[in-house]
Amino acid sequence: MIKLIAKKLLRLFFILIAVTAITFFMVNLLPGDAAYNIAGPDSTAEEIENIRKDLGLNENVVVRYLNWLFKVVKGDLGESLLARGLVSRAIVSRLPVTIELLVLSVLLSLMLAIPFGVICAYKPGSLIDKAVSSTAFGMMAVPVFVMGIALIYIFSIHLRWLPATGFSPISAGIFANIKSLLLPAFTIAMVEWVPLMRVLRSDMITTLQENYILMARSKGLPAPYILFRHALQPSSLTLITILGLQIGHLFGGSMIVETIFALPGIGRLLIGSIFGRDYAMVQGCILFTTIAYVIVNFAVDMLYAFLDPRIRKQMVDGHG
Amino acid sequence: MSFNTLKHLIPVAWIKCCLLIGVAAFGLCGCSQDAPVSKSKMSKYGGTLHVGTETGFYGFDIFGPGKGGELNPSMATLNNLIQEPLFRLDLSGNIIPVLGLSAILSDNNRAWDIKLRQSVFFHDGTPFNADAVVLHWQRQLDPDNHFTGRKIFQAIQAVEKVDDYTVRFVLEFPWPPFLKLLSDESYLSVFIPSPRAVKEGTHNGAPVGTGPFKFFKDSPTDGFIVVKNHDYWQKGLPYLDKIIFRVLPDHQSRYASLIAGQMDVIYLDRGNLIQKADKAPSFFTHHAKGSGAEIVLINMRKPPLDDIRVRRALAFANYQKQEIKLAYGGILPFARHPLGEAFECVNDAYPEHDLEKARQLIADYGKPVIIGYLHSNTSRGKVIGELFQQLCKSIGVDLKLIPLPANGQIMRVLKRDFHLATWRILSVNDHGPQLYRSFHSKSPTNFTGYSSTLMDALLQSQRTEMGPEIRKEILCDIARLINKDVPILYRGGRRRYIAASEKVKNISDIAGLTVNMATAWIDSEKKSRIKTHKTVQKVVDSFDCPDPCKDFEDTDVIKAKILGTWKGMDDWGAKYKFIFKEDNTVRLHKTGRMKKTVPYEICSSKVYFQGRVKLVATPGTDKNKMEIQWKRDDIQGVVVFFKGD
Amino acid sequence: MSIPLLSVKHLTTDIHLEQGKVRAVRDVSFDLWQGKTIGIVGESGCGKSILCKSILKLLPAYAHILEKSQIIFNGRSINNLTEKELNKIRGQGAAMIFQDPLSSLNPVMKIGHQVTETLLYHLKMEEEPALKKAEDLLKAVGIANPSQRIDQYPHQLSGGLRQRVAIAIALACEPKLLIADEPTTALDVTVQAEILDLLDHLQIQRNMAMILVTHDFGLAACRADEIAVMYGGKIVEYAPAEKLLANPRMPYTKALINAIPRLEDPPHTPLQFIEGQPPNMMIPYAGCCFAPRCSLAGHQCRDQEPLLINDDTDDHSFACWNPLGKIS
Amino acid sequence: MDNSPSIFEKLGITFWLCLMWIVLVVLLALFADLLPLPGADVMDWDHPAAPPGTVGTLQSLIASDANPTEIVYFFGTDTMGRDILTRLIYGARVSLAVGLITPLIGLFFGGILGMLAGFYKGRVETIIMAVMDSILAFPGLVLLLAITFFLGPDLKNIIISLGFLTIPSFARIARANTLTYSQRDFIQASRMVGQNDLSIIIHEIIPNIFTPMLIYALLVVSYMIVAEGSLSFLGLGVPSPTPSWGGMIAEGKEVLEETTHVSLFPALIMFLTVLSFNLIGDSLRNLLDARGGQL
Repeated sequence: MIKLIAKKLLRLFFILIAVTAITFFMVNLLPGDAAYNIAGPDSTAEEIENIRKDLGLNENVVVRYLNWLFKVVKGDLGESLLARGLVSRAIVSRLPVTIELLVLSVLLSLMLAIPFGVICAYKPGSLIDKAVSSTAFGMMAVPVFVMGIALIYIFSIHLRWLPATGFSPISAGIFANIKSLLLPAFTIAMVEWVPLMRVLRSDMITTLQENYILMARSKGLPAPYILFRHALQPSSLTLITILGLQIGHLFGGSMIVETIFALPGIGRLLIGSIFGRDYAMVQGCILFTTIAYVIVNFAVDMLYAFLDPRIRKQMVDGHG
Repeated sequence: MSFNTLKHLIPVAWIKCCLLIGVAAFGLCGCSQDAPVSKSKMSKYGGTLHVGTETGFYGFDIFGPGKGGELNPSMATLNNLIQEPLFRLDLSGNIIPVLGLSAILSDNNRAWDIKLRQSVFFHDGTPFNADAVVLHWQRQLDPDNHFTGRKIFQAIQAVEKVDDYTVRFVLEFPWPPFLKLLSDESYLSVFIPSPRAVKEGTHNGAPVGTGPFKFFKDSPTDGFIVVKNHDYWQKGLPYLDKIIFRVLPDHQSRYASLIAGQMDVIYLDRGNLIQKADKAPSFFTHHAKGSGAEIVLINMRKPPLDDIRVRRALAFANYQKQEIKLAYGGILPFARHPLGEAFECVNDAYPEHDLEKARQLIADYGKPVIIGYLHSNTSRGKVIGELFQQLCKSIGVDLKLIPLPANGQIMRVLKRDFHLATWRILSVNDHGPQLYRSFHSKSPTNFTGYSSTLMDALLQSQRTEMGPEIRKEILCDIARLINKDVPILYRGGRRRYIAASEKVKNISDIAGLTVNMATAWIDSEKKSRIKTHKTVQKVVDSFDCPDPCKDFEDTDVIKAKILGTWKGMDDWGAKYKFIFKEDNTVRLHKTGRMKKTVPYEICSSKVYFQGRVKLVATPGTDKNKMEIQWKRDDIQGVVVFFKGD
Repeated sequence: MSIPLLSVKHLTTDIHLEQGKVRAVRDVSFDLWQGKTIGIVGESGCGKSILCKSILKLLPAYAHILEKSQIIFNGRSINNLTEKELNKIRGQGAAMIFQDPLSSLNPVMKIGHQVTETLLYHLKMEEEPALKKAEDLLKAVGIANPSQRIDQYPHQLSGGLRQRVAIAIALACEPKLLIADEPTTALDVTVQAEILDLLDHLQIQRNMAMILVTHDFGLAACRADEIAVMYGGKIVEYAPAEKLLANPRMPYTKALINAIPRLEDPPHTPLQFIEGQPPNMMIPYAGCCFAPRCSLAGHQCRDQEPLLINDDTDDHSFACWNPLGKIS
Repeated sequence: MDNSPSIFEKLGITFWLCLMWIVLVVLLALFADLLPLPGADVMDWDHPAAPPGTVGTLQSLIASDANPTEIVYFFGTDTMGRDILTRLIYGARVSLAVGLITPLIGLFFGGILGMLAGFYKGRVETIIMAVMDSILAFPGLVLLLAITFFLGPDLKNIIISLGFLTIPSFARIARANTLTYSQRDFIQASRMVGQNDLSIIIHEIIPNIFTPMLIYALLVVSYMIVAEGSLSFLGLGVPSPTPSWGGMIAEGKEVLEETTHVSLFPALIMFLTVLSFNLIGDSLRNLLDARGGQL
C-alpha cells in the first residue's frame, strides 16, 4: 500500500513537472507577451522594450521557468503581471466557486445519468430507452454556450426562478448560494450526463446478464431493488472513470460556462491570463488544475477499491 | 496676448441645481408621474445600484496594463466615481471646474497657472493641494517610470507648485488643446490620486481619490464595490449609498441580468440588444458620444498597398453603412473623418461606397492583389472580416482573413507585420495630438507608414495654432487629406451605450465615452413596475401604439414637452425638421425632399406617427432633446432631435 | 397426496434471437409431488435450463412462454400472476440454485447481506434476528464459523463453500420446491458428493420437492425418484429412476446410460459416447430429432414426429417409433 | 439456412435510416459545388436573418451587371444575409472532416500506445500512461492557441490538435482492453508456441480490442463536431469564410431570441448527424455482441 502511494506520488511529480514546463514554454512562445497588454495599442517598440525589461521578460525562458519552479518549491506562486496581486490569493478566492460549481454539476449529472442509465439498461431497445437516448444526443448536439443562454432565457427571464448571472457566496445564505449556481451547474450537467448515462447503460446491460442477477431474481426480489442494490455498484466502474476524467477537466475547463454566467472561477481566470500572457497566473492555475486532476484520479482509484472488493484485495496485497 | 478661457465659468453646484430642476419639472424619460421635488427629495437618497460591465478593472495606478491610452468603459466609469480630474467638459464642450477652479494662460502661451479648490480632502483624510497634483504629474513625467500614457501629454514639460493651491503646467510649445485634454476623462493621467495611497503602493488595488464614492471592496465573488463618500465636497451628493460593479462578460447574459432585475445598469454594445432595451418601456438606453473612429490600418510600406490606386479601390469597396448595420447592429454613427460626430467639415472628400470605381482602379493597377486582414477573433471580428472579404472579392481583391486575439494583433501592428488591420482612433476631446502621432512621417507610432510633406506641415501647424477657427479648418484639411490618400478606412464612429432600468434616474451623458453615474438616484416607487419581456417585444416589433392605451401617463404633459419645432440629422447626413402642433398633427420636413403633415398619437410615454417610415419619438430627460426611432422593414435607427428653429 | 405440488402442462418456450426463433422447450409436461425429486437429464443445449427458468418465469426478455403452457404451483396457476405475486412465489414457494457458484453470488456484496435480504424482504424480519438466522442457515449447510463468513465477500470463499452459501440463500425462506440447475457441475468430484448429500439431507429434513437438473445420468439415477430425459427441447422418456435405468426404451436414453463410466468396467475400457451433434433447434425437423444420430432410425423416424406415449405400464412413457425391447 | 434473416433485417430499420442520413450528408458535402447553390459566402444584404421560406433576390456582387436572380431561402438566412441551407451543406465538409478524422488520429496513436502499455506493462506502461496523464491534465486551450499562432488557424491544424488531445482517452481504453485480453489463455498459448510479440499483437490483440475502440470512436465523433463549435466561440475555429456547423451555431447565439432559426437549423442538423452516428454505433455493437437485456 505504501509502495503504491509512493509510486503514485512519483507519477504526480512527473506529471506536474511535465505539464507546467510544457505550458510555460508554450505560453511563452506565443507571440505578444504581457508587455503588449500593459503598453496598449498606441505604443512604440521602445516602450514595449522598457516594460519587458521592468517585468523581467527579457530573460531566457529556461531560466525563468527554473526561477518559477524554485519559488514554487518555497511556496511562492509569484505575482500576477496584469492584476498586480498575489497569484495564490487570486486562486484561493476563486476556489469556492469552482469547487461548488463542480460538486453541484457532478451531483446533477449523476442524478440524471444514474436513473436514466438504469432504466435504459433495464429495457434496452424499448420506447423509453430510445426516447432517453435521443434526448441525450440532442443535448450533446447543443453546444454549452447555446445551452447556457437558452436556460437563462427560460429560467431567468420567462419563469424568473433563478438568477441569470453572478455568484452569491455561502455567506449570503446557503439557499442563495445554491440558487446562483444551479443554472450553470445544470448547463454543465446537461452535457456531461450523456456519456455517463451511456457507459452506465452499456455496463449495466452486461451486468444484468450475470448469473448473480438471475440468482437475485430467483430470490423473488423486486426489480428496482435488484437494479440499484445488486446491479448498480458492479456496473459503475467505467462510470467512475469517466466521471473522474470529467471532474479533472472541469477544474479548469468550465470557462465557457463561467463566462456566460459571470462566475469568477478558475477557468475564467485561466483563459483570461492565457490571453493576457500573465505567465505567473497561468502557471498558478495550471499547477492547481494539474494537482486537482491527479488527486481526482487517485480518488477514482480508491473508489474502485471501495466499489469492488476484489480490487481492494489486490491493492492490499500489493499487486495493484 | 492673454485671456482667461474660464472667464464665464458657471459654478458647478449651480449646474447641478439646474439639472435637478430640469428633472423635477419634466420628469425623467417620459415618466410624468414623478412626484414633485419636495416629496421625492427624501426618497432620492439611499439605495444600491448594480452595474454590469463587460470588462474587468485593471487597477488604478497609472503604471499598469491599459493605462496608457483610453480606459475601457467600466474602468472609466468607475474611476470617475472615485477619483476626480481638475476639469471636465460638459455636453456642449464647455470646460467646467472640478478640483481646479480656474486656469490662466501665461503671456507666451507656454504656461498655465491653475487655481485649486480648497478644503477638499481625499478619502483617507489627506488634504488635496498643490503637492498632490505636482506629485502625481511628476511621477508621470519622470522618464525612468516609462509611463506609456506620457506621450499624450508630451507637450507638458514640467508641473510646478506656485503656492499651496496653485500649480503651474509648463509647456514645451504653445499647445491649444491643453485644457481640453486635461479634462479628458478617458485618461487616467488627469485624475488626481491621494499622495499617501500612491506612496504606500496601495492605490492600484484600493484607489483613494476625492470623488463622491469611496473604494470599499474588490473581490471576484462580490464584485467591485464603492460606497458613498459622506464628506464629499459637493454638498448634497451623492444620492446612492453603494454602487456594485460586476463583470458579466457575455452580452446576452448581461442583458438577461438586466431583464431579470439583477442589474440596474449595464454596458451594452450589441445592436440587437440595445434596440431591444431601447424599445422596452421599463428600460432606457443612454449613449455617450465619442469622437475618433473604428478604422482599418493600411500598411503603406507593403506592396501593393504602396499604390494609391489599390488603397483608393479598397476605400471605394469599403461599405461602412453595411458594416455598421451588420457588425454593430446600427448603433454606431457613420464616420466621415476621425474628428467625431459633432465636428463638421464641409467637403470632407469621403470616398463613398462605389464598387464600379473600385473595380476600375484595380483594373488600372493591373496586377493581382492578394492581401491579409488582421481582425479580432471575436464573433464580431469575424463578421467584420467576412464582410470586407466579400466586398474585396467583388472587386477582384483576394483578402485573406487572419483572426487574432488583441495582443497578437497589437504585436503584429507594432512590428509593422501586416497589410490591413482593424484598429481604432481613440475618442478624445481634442484630436490634434493623436493625429500627429498617427500620421506624422517622423512619429514612432505611425503604423501605416504614411508619409506626406503636406500632411507633416498641416500636423505641425495645428499643434501651435491658437486661433480656434483656423485650427478647426486645419484639422478638417487633415481629414480631407486622409480621405484622399487613404492610409486608413473607416468602419464606423464611436459610441458607448448603457441600458438602465427605469427606476434609475439621472444618469447623465458627459463628453467623451464615460457615462457619469455620480448623480444617479433610484426611484424606489418604480421598482415593481418591470413588465415582462414578452409584452414589450410585442409592442415594439410592430411599432404600433398599444391599443387600448392603458398606461397611466398624462398625455398632456408629454404633449407640452413635444410641442414646437425639432431638428435633427441622421447618420447619413440628411437633415430633418419636425413641427409638432397643438391639433395632434406633425409637419415633417426632410431638407429638399419631403414635406407633409401627419397625425400623431401619444401613448406609453411615447409619440407615434408615420412618415415614409414608422417613427416613435421619446422625449427624454433634457427638455431640449428628444430621440426619435425610425423603422422601415427591418432597418431601424435612432436620431437625436434638438428643439429650436 | 392427491394434488401434485408442481404440475407442468404443455410448457413451450420460444427464444427470439437475432438469427431467428428457437423453440427451446417443446410441450413439456410433468407432475412433482411434495418430498419427491425429479431428475431432468440431457446433453447441454437440450433446453433443461430454459425449462427451469420457465417454471419460475425467470426468462430474459427475448424468451417467450406460449399461451397454451400451464404451470400450476401449489394448486395455483402462475400463468397470469403479476410480477409482485410471482416474486412471492420465487422467494418463498420455490427457490433455485445455479450451476456456477462463483458467478451466482454477487461479488460486491457481503455473504451476510446476500443471505439475509430474502429474510428482510419476504419475511419482514428485523436486521438483528435476520443475521442470527443467516448464521443458523450457514451452519445448517455445513459452514464452519458462520459468524466470520457473514462479513466476507464471495471471492474470499472456495467453490464448495460458495455453493453451500447459495443453498443457504435458497433455503432461507423454507421453500417447498428447490430447483437445482446442475448444482455440482463446476465443483470438484469430492465436493460434488458432499453437496449432493447435503441436498439430500436437507430435502428429507424439510420435506421439499426438488427438480435436479443434470447432464450426468448416473447422478440423476441415484438421487432422483423419477427421471425425465430431454432431447431437442422435448421430454423423450419419462419414468421412475430404477425402471428407466433397468429398461430404457428410447435409444437416446440407452446411449446416455452407456455413457456412464462404471466402476465394474475393466480398466482401459473405451469411454462410450454418442456420435453426431445435438440438433440445431433453429431448423425445424419433421421427424424425431434424434433420428440423424440414431442407428435404429427408419423412414418413419425421419418424416414423422413420435409422440410421448405410455408404455404398457402406467408410469413409463417415451417418444419413439422403434423403441428398444425389454432387456432381460 | 433460407429463413435466417439477411444483414438488412438484423441491423434494423433505424440503422439504415441513420446510414442513409449520413450518406446523404456526405454526398451533399462532397458534391456541394455541383449543386445550384448561391455560394456559402454570398450575402443578401436586403434580407439579413430572414425567416425560412423567404424569397430574396440575389445580386451577385462579382458581376455587377448580372440580373438579380430570385432565390428561396428554405432555411432562412443568417445575420449577414447568407443562405443557411448552403452554409449547412458546405459546413458539413468541415464538421465531418473534424468529426471523422479527429477520432481516427486518436484511434491510431492512442490505440498503439495503449496496446503497448497494456501488453508490456511494467516500465513501458508507467511511462506511456504518465505521458497520457500529462496530456489529459494539460490545458488543451494552450495547445490550440499555440497551434493557431504558429501554424495558422486552418482546418488541418485544428484537426491535428484536436486529434492529439483525444489520444489519451483512446490509449486508456486500448490499455484496459489489452490488459483483459492478454491474460486470456489463447494469448498465453500463442506465446508458448513461440509467436513473436508483433504477430501476437497483430493477430490476437488488435482484432479483439478493435470493436470497443471503434464504438468509443463513434462517441468521439459527436464530441468533436460539437467541440469545433466551442472553438469558434473562443475565437479559435476554422477561419472565415468557411462555414462549419458549430461556427454557425455560435454566430446564431448572438440573436438566439430574436431569430432562433439562425442557430436552430445547424443545431438540428448536428443533432440528427450525431444521433445517426451513435445509433449506428449501437446497432453495430448489438450485431457484434448479440445479447439482449435481461430481467
